[in-house]
Amino acid sequence: MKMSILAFGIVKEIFGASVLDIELTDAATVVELKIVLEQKYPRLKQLASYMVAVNNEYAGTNQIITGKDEIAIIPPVSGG
Amino acid sequence: MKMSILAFGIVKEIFGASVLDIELTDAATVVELKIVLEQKYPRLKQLASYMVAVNNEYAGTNQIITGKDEIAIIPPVSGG
Amino acid sequence: MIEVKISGTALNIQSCIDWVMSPQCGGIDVFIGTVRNITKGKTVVRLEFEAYEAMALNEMRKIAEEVLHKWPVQKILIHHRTGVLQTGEVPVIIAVAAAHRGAAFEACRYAIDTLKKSVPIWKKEVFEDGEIWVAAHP
Amino acid sequence: MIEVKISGTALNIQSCIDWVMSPQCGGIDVFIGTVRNITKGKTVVRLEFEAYEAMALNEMRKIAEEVLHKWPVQKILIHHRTGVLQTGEVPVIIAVAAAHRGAAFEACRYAIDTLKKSVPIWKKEVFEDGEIWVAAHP
Repeated sequence: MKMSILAFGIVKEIFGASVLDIELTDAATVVELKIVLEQKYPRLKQLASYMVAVNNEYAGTNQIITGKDEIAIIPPVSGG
Repeated sequence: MKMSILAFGIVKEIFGASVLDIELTDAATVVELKIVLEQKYPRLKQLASYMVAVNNEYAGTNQIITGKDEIAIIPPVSGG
Repeated sequence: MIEVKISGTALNIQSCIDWVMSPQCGGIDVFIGTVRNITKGKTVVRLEFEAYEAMALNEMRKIAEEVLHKWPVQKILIHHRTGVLQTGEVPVIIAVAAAHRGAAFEACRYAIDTLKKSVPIWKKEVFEDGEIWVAAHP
Repeated sequence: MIEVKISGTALNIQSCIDWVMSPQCGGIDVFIGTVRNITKGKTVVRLEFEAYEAMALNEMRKIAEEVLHKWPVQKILIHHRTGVLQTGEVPVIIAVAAAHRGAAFEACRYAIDTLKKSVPIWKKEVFEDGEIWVAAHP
């Protein structure tokens, strides 16, 4: 399935864009998405950590992603 | 010695005045002042507590009072 | 830096905050006391605050100095009202600025807790059917 | 009651405090973040804040709901800035009103601590000789 991944903060710089279009196997899990992204963008692995948000909620690694979901990559937050 | 004692809060009501003029033996201590006051104004003993201030500082019970000191009776504070 | 004040007229929250703000500080904690309309189930008509002003300023300054000694705090301001206050009005403002927020929170909490114990200011609560000097009796 | 907001323009401290004030509350604690001019010894030229806005509002609302659940608090407001901020400007305001001050202090502290951990907002520090996304790297 074709997914549009939202990027914020340093991840926007790593992707070189605020939205990344990628091809993902149907019903992929969050961890599978991370593997795909880290292969294409190894700099992700240098981050202190990063989370995946599915539909505005932090997602667990085994959560399944569907084509309708809004997916975002959340590098370490630093608000306040 | 003649002393003018400043009164605040409920003590003003007990004394019926914001300044009380009393006669005190020379070099009386704080505790002696309290005894004199409590004899004249037994309602002082019904307070949760009260302190004596000498020259804008809380005074210990054995502190000696001189004629030049500014003396105030401090009932339980309730600012804030 | 320290600022303490006792005022017979309304306290200005914004100017208190402006005073503590500084480019060295990342965190400001502000405590604002307000007059509640109900105390122990009874409707408060108004409050009256009275201060032994010279000594109260003295004790407020002591608290501020203690705060600067105990915590890495740049600025502390303590303002207290006197006179007649209506529901919703502000008897006290304490503002603390520090490089890091932990110190600001702890110092501000310490300052209001200590003020309520040691600063010679008295509050009379006036109800529809009477009045009481708060904390006077056991 | 809860109010959360993300704003591209300057936050208004006084109106935040006005919003939390209520005649039922005796104590208000307010945390105000400010942009420091120095971080780790380097001069900060400006900060840039970016938010994943829908999710950030979501997480801010969760914090506020948790606060109302955990403490006897009447009102909590969380406002956060985005965009470019200069030294001295205010990225965040959290205001908490409660009948008693202990709850206000604890809840306010909890809210800012949790915001810094969970709300998807990112801060870029811009120095004279470079820039850094805060906390991005170990």
